[in-house]
Amino acid sequence: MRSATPWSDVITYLVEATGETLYMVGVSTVIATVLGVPVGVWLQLTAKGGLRPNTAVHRVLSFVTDLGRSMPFIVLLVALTSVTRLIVGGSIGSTAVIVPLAVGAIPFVGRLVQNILSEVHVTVVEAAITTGASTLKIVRSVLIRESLPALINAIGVTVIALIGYSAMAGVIGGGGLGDLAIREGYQRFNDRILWSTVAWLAVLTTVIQLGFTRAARAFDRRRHASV
Amino acid sequence: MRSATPWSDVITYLVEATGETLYMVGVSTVIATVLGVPVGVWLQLTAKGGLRPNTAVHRVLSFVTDLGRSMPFIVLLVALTSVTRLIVGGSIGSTAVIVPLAVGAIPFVGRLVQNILSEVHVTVVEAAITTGASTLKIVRSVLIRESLPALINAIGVTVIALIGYSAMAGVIGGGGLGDLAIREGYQRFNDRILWSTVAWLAVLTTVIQLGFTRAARAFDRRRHASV
Amino acid sequence: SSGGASSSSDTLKVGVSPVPHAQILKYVADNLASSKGLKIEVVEFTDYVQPNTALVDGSLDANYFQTVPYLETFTKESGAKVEWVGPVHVEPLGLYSKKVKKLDELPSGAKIAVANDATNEARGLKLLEANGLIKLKAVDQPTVRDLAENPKNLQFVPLEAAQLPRSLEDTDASVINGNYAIDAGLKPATDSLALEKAEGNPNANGLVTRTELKDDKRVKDLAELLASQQVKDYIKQTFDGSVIPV
Amino acid sequence: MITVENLTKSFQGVSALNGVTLDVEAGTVLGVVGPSGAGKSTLARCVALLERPDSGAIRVDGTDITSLDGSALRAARRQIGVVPQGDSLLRQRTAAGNIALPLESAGVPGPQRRTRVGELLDLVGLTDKAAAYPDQLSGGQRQRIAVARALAANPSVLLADEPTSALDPETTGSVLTVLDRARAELGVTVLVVTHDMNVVRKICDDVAVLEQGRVVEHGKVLDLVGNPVSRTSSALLPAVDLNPINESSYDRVADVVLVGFAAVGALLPEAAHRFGVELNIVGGGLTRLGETPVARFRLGLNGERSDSALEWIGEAGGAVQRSLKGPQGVAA
Amino acid sequence: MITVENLTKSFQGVSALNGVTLDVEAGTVLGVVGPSGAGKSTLARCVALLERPDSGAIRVDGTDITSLDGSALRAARRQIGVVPQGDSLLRQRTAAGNIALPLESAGVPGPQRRTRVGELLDLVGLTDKAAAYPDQLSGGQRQRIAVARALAANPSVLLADEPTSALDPETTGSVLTVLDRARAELGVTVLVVTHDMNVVRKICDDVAVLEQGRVVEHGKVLDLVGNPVSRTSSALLPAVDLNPINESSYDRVADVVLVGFAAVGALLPEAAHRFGVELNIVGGGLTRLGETPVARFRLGLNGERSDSALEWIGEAGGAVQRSLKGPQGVAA
Ligand SMILES: Nc1ncnc2c1ncn2[C@@H]1O[C@H](COP(=O)(O)OP(=O)(O)OP(=O)(O)O)[C@@H](O)[C@H]1O
Ligand SMILES: Nc1ncnc2c1ncn2[C@@H]1O[C@H](COP(=O)(O)OP(=O)(O)OP(=O)(O)O)[C@@H](O)[C@H]1O
Ligand SMILES: [Mg+2]
Ligand SMILES: [Mg+2]
Repeated sequence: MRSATPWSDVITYLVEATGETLYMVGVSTVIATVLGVPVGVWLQLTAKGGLRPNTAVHRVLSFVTDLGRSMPFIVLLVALTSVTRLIVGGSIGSTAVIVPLAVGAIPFVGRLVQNILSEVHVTVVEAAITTGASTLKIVRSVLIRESLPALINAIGVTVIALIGYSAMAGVIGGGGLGDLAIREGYQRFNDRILWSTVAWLAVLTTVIQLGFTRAARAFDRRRHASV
Repeated sequence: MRSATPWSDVITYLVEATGETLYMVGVSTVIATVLGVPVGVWLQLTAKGGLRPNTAVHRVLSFVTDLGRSMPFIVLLVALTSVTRLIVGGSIGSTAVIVPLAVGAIPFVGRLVQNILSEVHVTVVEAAITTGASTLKIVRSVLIRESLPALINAIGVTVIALIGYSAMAGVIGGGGLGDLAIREGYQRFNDRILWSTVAWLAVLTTVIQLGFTRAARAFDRRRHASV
Repeated sequence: SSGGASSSSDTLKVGVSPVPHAQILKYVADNLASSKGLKIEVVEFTDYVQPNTALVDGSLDANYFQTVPYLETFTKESGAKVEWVGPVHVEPLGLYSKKVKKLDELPSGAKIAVANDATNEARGLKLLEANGLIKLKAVDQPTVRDLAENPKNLQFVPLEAAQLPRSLEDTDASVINGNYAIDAGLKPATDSLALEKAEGNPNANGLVTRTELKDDKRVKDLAELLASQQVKDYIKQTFDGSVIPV
Repeated sequence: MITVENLTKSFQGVSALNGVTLDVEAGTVLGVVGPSGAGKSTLARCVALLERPDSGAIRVDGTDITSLDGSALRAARRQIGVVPQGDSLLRQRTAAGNIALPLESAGVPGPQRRTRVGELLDLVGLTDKAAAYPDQLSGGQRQRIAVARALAANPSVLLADEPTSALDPETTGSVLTVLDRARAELGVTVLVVTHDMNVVRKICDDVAVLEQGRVVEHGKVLDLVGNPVSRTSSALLPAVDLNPINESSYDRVADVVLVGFAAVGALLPEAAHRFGVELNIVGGGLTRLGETPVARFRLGLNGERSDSALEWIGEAGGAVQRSLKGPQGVAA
Repeated sequence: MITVENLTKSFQGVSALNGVTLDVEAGTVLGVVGPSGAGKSTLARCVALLERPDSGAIRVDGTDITSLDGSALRAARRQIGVVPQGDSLLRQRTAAGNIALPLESAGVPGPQRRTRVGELLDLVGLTDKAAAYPDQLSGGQRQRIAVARALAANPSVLLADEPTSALDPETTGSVLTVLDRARAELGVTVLVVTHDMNVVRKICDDVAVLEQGRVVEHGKVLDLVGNPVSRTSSALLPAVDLNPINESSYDRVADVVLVGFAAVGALLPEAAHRFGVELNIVGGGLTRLGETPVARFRLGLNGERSDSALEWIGEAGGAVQRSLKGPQGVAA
């Protein structure tokens, strides 16, 4: 067996890959949130039982988001090559990965958001309606604000799903922790890199999840019950 | 360039791949639901503000699920090889794919379920508590039943995420639509297969999503507001 | 296809990469196998590790996707009892570009894409070394981290092999596998700036089996069929120079 | 101001409103009462445009509001303050934030908004709870915040569905004062659904009794109360038959309803004096409707001219009913 | 049955209960009244074990329930029916399903459960709404389901927080009858938080007045009512000062409280007769506490022996207060 990679190198790899992962996942999460929340809002507004039910619009929107959600990453990558090139000026590297990652995450966030918004209590929504609030106002002050803890949790789920998903960044040279685990660890039978990357990933995601849990709780003004 | 694959072949491929996808995704969804819902319940019970807060247990459980959620598919696959072999008697093919797919989906479902359960209205939970119901009874009759529409929607999100995820089944020869798109379409520059698979995937997921939306609505007894 | 161990029942389960191995093996399975009373089940993998681990755990009886150097790495790492049966074909790597017409036109600091899987990355770098662009450290399977000399200060971008032709617009040049090049409409013979030699190429892909099955009649029959003239002709006709029979 | 014509509404077979016709004059308070499930909330929700009626018209200030949409609808809504039945506060906003909601909808700028919210908190006696979230408030405190919210943007119409149901009598009194002042000083037209007869007594000009989706009684409170057989009078006036009396000690026993200062204060002594009869109050009592004192007494009379005395009371403006003993009484 | 000792509870600086001591004898009904925010719900929630007190003890049937946990706690809970303040029905279960919940918790088998649910639906008059979901019920209907649910598993203690707040007087009456029968026939001990004085009048044996987290009055309703300066009597008895009277027409003016058939029926005529005074009721009225008639009258007396008459009334069991005119009255 080949001698194991020195720990100092492992750490260098991890540091570099962590930077790439945080960059790719961070930026694509921000984009997915900024664009996915409106998609979710729109889905919910037009849904049956929504504030402005519109079956036709809802169907089309649903179709597009479902399409996006079920697309394998590589297919998104291929389908989006020219878009990516237009936006980031190239189709390879960490920055280029962000485009398909974000595009894949937008409909995912959208559907999660819709599901959450559909749970906002009807009496509260009606109370806001009777104040003569515009739909936008109701969306912002009631639907979103009332479910903010749940929305924050949903973004947390998205971030962590994206961390897993970004492992595929290697396809176009994006790097990151997942790719490090696969390419340097798994494909090259380098157990030390594989398992230290995995362990580090676990620590990283636990910390991230904790952050989201805390944030969700910080925005929650409700009472909770215990036995 | 090579002449395009005849449509009759494309259809044959699609039919076969659809069967594989439905098989892999179906079985792993069932497993992920059956095991993920209890994980989510346990997460929520032990959480701060949960019915039986227990920081230590919650931390450990969180760590394990976060680990599972952020793991790249290949890493799961490798880590689970012996488990897979034990369960399904081999480590390749559609059946073997189910194990890592399900294992990856369990913590995902778990966290979604936790987030949903944490939104159940405190007054309702308290009302059940005062009846002297056991925790299990409260979980079943209140937490789960009251949020059933949201839970059904979450399983819908999971199914469709798994459809996308199962594209990686090709790593161990699992087949399916995503793999067809990648292997026959993308890797072989066969645009006809690539895009007809993609189109079919979109149709399939839209139908599936519609099914889940309908089911969620069928289990929902609440009034909804519109402007 | 589905899992489950195969013993020495009569069907031979062979793991392959989709291109071109699956195609070649399917040709054998559909057209030649019956002549020897052989039944072959083709299992495709998009990954290069699983076909070996599946072979080791008995899910497969043989595989056909790798080169001798790759197999050696695998056996060294895992200690698994698997053996090389014989070579079938070579997929010559080539260096392609949409920006320059000749190798020496590559500018200083040029961006070069190579495959990101261990085997193809090493082969790609060796191709560049053979053409005098870089010098590599003396390691088994060099990676972009193992440059001894890089006079042109080339920037390397490791990408998935299938993605290489698609990224040509974003690189100054890319090292591309023959099959992917052809599928993307490139002609290895004329379009490449540099091409791997077929003869004496250590990177021939061949049949591998577990040691215990080395003398199994079915494996021997398959090896014979793969080495037959029909297969050689088929490869030549079908792959147009991107895959060369050994 | 509010006109409801022939309104019907049913929910999957359950007929909640069954041809309801009502009107509320500008600046008056209509109390809608009736048993649980009568359709009171459905009526209020229809007028608040939260429920689309199956048929019938709803006019507010002359406009058929069921035909509005878009910004016209929103503008109309801003003129209508609503206190929904039950809990309706945003749980993620403070008490102050909840009250501010209609002001935000109306585009009132920040500083003005804060001033107005402060006023309203003061009005409902919850200045010290400004920063509390709904889950930190008591039931009655939440209800008062909902009332303050409905009044925040100075609506010209107020629909209040049981706005004092979670309040003790004293706090109810102060909330009613708030509503009454809104009507008196700002001319707000109020439709209040209530099951609390004190609410009707204290602030309602008119009352409508709903039963099984139909209006079974509708009119001025003072008019209805003077009619001893109306449901309103039996609900609003003191009960007379709490004490079993010994009827044999009287020549005549009768119930009388007296409305207004003059009648309540002077009619009975005057009758006793004029006809030389002994006139005992053996049951019933006094109450007040708005500012008007109203009494219902059970009288025991002794004396030869007892019947004449009763007749005279009827003629002088009292409503005499059910002469329990002796010839049937006359209702004036 | 329920003993609360020195209970305190505060929420981030807000002191909701401030040393509350109370007890409810087995088979009696205690009414807890007080202004909005007084701590009534917090008290009920503490006894229901939904809120953990900061200090103090709560004993139910001798057991300190705050020390229980696990299955002992659940068993204790099953003995305590709770009607929470506000909406608390499972929205995804029918009315019948909601009522069945405590029966399921207690492990009552299916057929028996269905029978019992049917009984309870009947009891609260909602048999036709068995299959309706909470969002299809009116506010009062939902509240009645909550009451039925609390009674379903035949608890020995019932904690009801404003159980009739969404109900009209008639429906309130029928729900109170249900509670009263539970007490009378099954010996259930009831703690009812209410702001509706009719609830206290009709079913409470005892009453506790809470203000700012403290018990300011606690005792038997009939005792407290006989004390004209108690808050209970001023809240429960008819108001006397509704009608501005002309004091100059009387020699003496005084308020009297009379409790019981004998007193209410005979005391005043007897006094008039005995002392030869003219005795006019100029305000107040009759009411009933449980089955007992109670009156508060404002009397205008004319005659030389007016003071003696009042004194005699006091001695004979009436409570005479505030002789508005003439020497200070005596409270008996
Ligand atoms: N969870 C909480 N956090 C902070 N303050 C609270 C909380 N619960 C109650 N309070 C405060 O404690 C006080 C008592 O509340 P409680 O609900 O017991 O009042 P109540 O007597 O039931 O009033 P109401 O008649 O209005 O229901 C109130 O001032 C309330 O604001
Ligand atoms: N969304 C609905 N679906 C089905 N039935 C409904 C719905 N809303 C109301 N109802 C029914 O319509 C009738 C009238 O309900 P409404 O809420 O108007 O009564 P209410 O007079 O306000 O009663 P309460 O005094 O109890 O609040 C009730 O029988 C109720 O069950
Ligand atoms: Mg109502
Ligand atoms: Mg309360």
